[in-house]
Amino acid sequence: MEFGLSEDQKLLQESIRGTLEKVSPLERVRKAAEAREDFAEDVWAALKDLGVPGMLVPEEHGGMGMALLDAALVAEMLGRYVAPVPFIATAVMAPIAIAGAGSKAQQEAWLPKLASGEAIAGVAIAEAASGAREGAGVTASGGKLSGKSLFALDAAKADVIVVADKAGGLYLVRGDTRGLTKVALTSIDLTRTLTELQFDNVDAEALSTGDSDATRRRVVDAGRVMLAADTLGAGWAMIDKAVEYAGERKQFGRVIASFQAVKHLCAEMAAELEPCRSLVWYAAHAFDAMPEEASLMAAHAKAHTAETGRFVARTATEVHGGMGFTDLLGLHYWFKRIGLDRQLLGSPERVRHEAAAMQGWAAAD
Amino acid sequence: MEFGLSEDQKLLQESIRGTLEKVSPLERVRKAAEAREDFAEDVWAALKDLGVPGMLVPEEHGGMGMALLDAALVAEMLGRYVAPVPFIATAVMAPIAIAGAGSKAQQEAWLPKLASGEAIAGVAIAEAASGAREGAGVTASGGKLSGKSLFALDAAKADVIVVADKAGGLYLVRGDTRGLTKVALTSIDLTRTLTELQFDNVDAEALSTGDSDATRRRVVDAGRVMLAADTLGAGWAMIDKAVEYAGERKQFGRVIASFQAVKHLCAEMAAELEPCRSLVWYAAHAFDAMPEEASLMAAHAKAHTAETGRFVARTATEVHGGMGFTDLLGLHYWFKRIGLDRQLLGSPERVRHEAAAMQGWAAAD
Amino acid sequence: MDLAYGPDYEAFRTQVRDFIAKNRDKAPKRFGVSRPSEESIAWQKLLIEHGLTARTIPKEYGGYGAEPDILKSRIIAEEFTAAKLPMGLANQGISMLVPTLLELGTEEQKKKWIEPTLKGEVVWCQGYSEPGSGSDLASLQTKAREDGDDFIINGQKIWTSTAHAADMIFCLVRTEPEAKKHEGISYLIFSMKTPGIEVRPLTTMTGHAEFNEVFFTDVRVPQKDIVAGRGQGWFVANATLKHERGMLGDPNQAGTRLKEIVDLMHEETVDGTRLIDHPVYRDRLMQLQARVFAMQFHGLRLLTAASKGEDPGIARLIVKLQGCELNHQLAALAIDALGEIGVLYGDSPHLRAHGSWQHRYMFDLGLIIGGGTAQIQKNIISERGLGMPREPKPAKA
Amino acid sequence: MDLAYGPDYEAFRTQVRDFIAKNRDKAPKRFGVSRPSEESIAWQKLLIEHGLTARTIPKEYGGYGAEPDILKSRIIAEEFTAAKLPMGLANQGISMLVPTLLELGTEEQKKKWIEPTLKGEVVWCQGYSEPGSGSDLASLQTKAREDGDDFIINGQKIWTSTAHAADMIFCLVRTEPEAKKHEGISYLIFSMKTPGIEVRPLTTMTGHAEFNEVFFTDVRVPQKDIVAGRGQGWFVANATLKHERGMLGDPNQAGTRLKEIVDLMHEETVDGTRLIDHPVYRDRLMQLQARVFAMQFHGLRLLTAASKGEDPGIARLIVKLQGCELNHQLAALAIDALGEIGVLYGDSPHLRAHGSWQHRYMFDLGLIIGGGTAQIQKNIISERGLGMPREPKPAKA
Repeated sequence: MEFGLSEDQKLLQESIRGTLEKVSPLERVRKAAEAREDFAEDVWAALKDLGVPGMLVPEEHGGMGMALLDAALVAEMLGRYVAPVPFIATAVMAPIAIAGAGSKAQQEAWLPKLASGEAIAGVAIAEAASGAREGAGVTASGGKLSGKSLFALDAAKADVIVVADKAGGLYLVRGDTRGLTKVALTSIDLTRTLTELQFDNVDAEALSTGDSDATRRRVVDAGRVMLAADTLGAGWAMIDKAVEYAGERKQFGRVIASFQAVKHLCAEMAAELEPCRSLVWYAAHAFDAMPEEASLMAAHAKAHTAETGRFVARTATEVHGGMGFTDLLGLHYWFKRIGLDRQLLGSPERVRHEAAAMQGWAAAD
Repeated sequence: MEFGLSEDQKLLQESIRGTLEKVSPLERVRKAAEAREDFAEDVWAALKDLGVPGMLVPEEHGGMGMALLDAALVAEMLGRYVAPVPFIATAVMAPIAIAGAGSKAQQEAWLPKLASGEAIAGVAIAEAASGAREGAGVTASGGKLSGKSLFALDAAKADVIVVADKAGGLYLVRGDTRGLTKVALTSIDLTRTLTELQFDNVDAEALSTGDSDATRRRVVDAGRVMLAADTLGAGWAMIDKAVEYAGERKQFGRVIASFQAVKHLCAEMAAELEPCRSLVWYAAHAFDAMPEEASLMAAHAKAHTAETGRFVARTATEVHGGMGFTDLLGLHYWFKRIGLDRQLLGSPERVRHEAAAMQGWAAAD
Repeated sequence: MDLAYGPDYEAFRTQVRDFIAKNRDKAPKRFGVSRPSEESIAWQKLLIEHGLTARTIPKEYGGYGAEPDILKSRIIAEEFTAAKLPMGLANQGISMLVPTLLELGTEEQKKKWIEPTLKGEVVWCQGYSEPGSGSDLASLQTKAREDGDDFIINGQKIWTSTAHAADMIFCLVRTEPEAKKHEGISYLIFSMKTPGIEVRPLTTMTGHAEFNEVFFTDVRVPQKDIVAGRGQGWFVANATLKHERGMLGDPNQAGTRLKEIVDLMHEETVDGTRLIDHPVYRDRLMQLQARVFAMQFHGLRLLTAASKGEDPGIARLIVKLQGCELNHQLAALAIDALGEIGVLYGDSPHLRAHGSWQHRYMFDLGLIIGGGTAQIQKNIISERGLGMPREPKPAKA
Repeated sequence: MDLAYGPDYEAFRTQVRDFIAKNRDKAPKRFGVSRPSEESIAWQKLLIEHGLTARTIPKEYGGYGAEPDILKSRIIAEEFTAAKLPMGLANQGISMLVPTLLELGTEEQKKKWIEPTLKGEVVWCQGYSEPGSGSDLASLQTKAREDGDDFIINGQKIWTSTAHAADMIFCLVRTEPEAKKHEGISYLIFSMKTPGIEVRPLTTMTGHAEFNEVFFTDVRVPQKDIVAGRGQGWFVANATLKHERGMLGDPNQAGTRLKEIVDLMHEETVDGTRLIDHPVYRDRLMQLQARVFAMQFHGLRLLTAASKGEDPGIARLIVKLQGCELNHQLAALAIDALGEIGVLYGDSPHLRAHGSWQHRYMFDLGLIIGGGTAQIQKNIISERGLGMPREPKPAKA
């Protein structure tokens, strides 16, 4: 029995941390955000060097065949450094979709390119994961897609996009296909892109090998675990920054870290957030090794970390006082990252309802 | 425009406070609780001298014809002193029921006796106000009642009991009628009695003059406002006790009231509870003067004060440290009073749902 | 308890309505971002003449000269809000400097500054907080060194809204470096055109520059432009801060927000189901509605106390803490119920209410921090409201 | 990450199961309220012989003498829980005094006390807290004055569970009145039969006397019965408190409670609707389920760290705060969902689970306060976990 990270996993996380510390400092993030870069090519290039895009791609397709827990450790670091990179769809959700339900040809066409970082993949699955807003939804008919999907992930520059239709199917669409219109959406979080995809009779290939329902479920589960890990990393970054700032800032002749009210706010943040780490680890491990628990644990990890993340984001900002509210320290990049994580792939309220339904305690929507 | 108490109201509240300070100190409450007195006859006698039982009885029936806001001020003080008296049903809910839907004969039979304090009245309306547990409910047929009602208020020694049946009607039943069985229930709060009433073909008189639906609604509304006021009083007593205790208790060479963590707990309690006072006042005044707002405001006062009361009860106990957890200071009498208030006449969750339904935002149950 | 205003006040209300009916076409369409527009200045003049703003300020200083009557002020506010008309100007000069001068200024200062300020001709900014002096404002370090009849000012202020457009500043500076920290401060007024002043916009987490930083380098200001004497600045500023804190946490704003959320939850759907039909969001809405009512009625209670000249005690001290938090929680509900749409911002397609829910959610957090952080508010509530002791001073290390 | 125990441990699990299958009829039916029953003592003996309790305590002191292996301890606990069999005795003598003597006692003390304590023949109580010394335990005032080879003890202890039934007490007393407060305390063990000791039951808000007060009047105790030397009591007590705090906030208890609530919400109805079908209660249930899972997995993480001898840092420090609060919130949900039935208590008709939800709701509040209040826990988390400074000492007034 060992509930913890292996030495390899610790090394992996440290190497990601070390790289991001160098290539994704706040100034780099700020530049990406202010220039509205779709993502930071140089940061992504550094992660490519570490093999990040291919982590989850099976070895036979040129990837590293690693586990979702490994990806969660990377996601935590990306949250910690608010890294502006297309990780969640390109390196996690799309490879799982293609490896899970793609034909041999589809796998051979895309997985090696994703593994090498040569291609970027988007995922348009918000309607299935979060519920449809504004009547969005994609309909497939005769190998063509019509309709629209909102809030697609990593889709702005994607070479290929995994699209979920209303009937529960998954499809591959090339980023440059005729009839596909991409509309950039702007969220509070300028470190990641969201895109609206409009489909006007667009050519698509079904991902229909094996159990595509189960694959869709796994794509969503994996995405949720990544968002939880992202919030975990971003939240701990905010706690560390709050503790550090409080140790420097003086008011009334003493560092504010010596005021009991400030100390207790920091203690509450840590006490609330640290158990989320175990929940994220477990959810990722369940995805890898205990499929019957995977969806429930992904849902709980997503919802609970989102709630905790909101508390941490707000409280760490308060500990920073006025400085936390300004752009000067850039603390808001973490605040907004956590804010976006919360709403993607299912709000906490929705995801908890799903968790109840999975256990037979509520009717499925 | 004047949103506040008149001089008469302030005097009323002070006179109740002064009396209770004398006749209902903690030792008296403790004695009533430990001996399982149905209520403290001597405390009730002192309140009779002040006319409390007849406050809401119309003047033509020997009462004082006062407003629900006046009764709320009394209820607040009863909560403040955790007074073991049959106020809510005898002095508030039953007179409203009889004056609102009783025939002339029924009014003449009971209101003067209630006003003088000669009679005690109970109310059995839990199934209508809180929902039925264990399939409870009373059925009326040919002037006879059958079935059971749980959690009747002030019913243990009642001369007359107002009973709500499943069909929405109200009935008067004498306390000594054949076929009526009273079973004492024990709650955490030993300052008030709860009774299960079992009806085996029991003689009853319908209260059916005027709009009995509206009367039943008003009986519940009034009861809810009283419970909110009770919690307001009990909550402020707990805050005052916490502040006082913290000012005396020394640890680490200083009174604990000088620790920021303790101060902030006290500040949070006060900041949360004090706005409840205005909500209770408004709800009572709406009952008196703005009938179209009365039910909504009673619901909000009940639910919000219950939630705030729980926070205060728990936090004030924490501020008292181990002493708050013992029986020595008797602080738990207030904790438990607030705990019972929360669940009577509709839990916060249920009452909020009703409040939504009243505004057309939810289906009525 | 009487929620009606009575015949005298209703007569006054009728007057206000008549004014509105007659003059509503004169109301400004363009207000000016940092400085009032010409239209706004004309409107302000009209309102003063009719006693609808600057109502209790003496005529000799450019006001209307009425007796204070808080209920009349409220009636004016209610009617203008109902008619969706702009009220009189409400900038820091009018809300903070004018009351300060009325209370503590010399006759010359009053004569010189109040009227043009009321008229919108002179725009002020406030120089209180410094980067190192927020909660502990009295530790401020901006120095005013004597030089003949002048002071030479060096230092930096922060959180200075409208500084870029202001004519004048009312500013706390340290004139007595040897005195105890609360006793060495003076309240000085001077022109923002004085050489040596640099204004830099201060962008916040909302992405907007709602504030500025102001830098002073050898700024020469006449000593005579102190209000209330040397070393009295802390006392003057506290008189003024009262006015500011009273404005934060206004429950009527929460009431307006709640209505907007109710509408939003009726209009917006997810998977075709209206948000109001989601029991969990609806339950949160009901919890917040109770809080909004409680704070609104609490506001009526404070209004009544104020109109009778009574001290409402702790009831007043909790408004900023509870009101700002309630507004923040309302914004949070709107964002949550909107799902991904709730996090859209800026110029995004599908934005609701111009992204204002996110803006408010963040700006409210700024208000929770600013004007006395939640922690400072809790200190105040426990000390002044509940009579708990101040924290002991630390021993010198 | 490997949630399986592996073949060696599974072999051990099989042994435990075999023991249970063979011996389950020997398990005590009656445990004894304050002192172990005869049956319990016999069961304890059997468990020790098979290495199922007192497992790592050396043979010469009456234990089983195995190497520490936290996973084996967990397997034992899992199997006994699954079989609904009582584990070995777990009283304050075994959980707190025995580890203390093993670490710090003299050979004579170990020989004399450990074995009879393990066997349940000697029952201990703990004399730490005093009415005036709770969070600030080191300020304790119970005095031990030297008199020849003895101490004469005067003072009062509180929160002394099982004092009325105990044979012996391990007790903190002030032996060096001139020393600094942390340095004047000694850890003394003596008989509860010594003349001058009075035990009074201490009733709590639950209505039960779960604790006692103990009064000492000229109680004469040999000086030699100090553990670890004069003035070392604070150090000894902290070694022991670690053991106590580790026990509070156990997430497996929360897991059991959650299951009970899930059952309750499926069985109970209001107006004929099951509680699980009420979306607002159900949403609270799901929030708490996530927290229970998080704390259970957090427990696995700590277990793994302990089995490797690693320091889990802040992860360990939060368990008491979060675990006790979680248990309290679980009880609150059960009470709320049960409505009026949830507030029934004592011997009432219609009581559910013998009133235990209310009892737990209140007793949990006691646990939040006891064993280091939530405020003390937050001090510890911020100082030891996050490296924030201690509060400065107050200046002498």
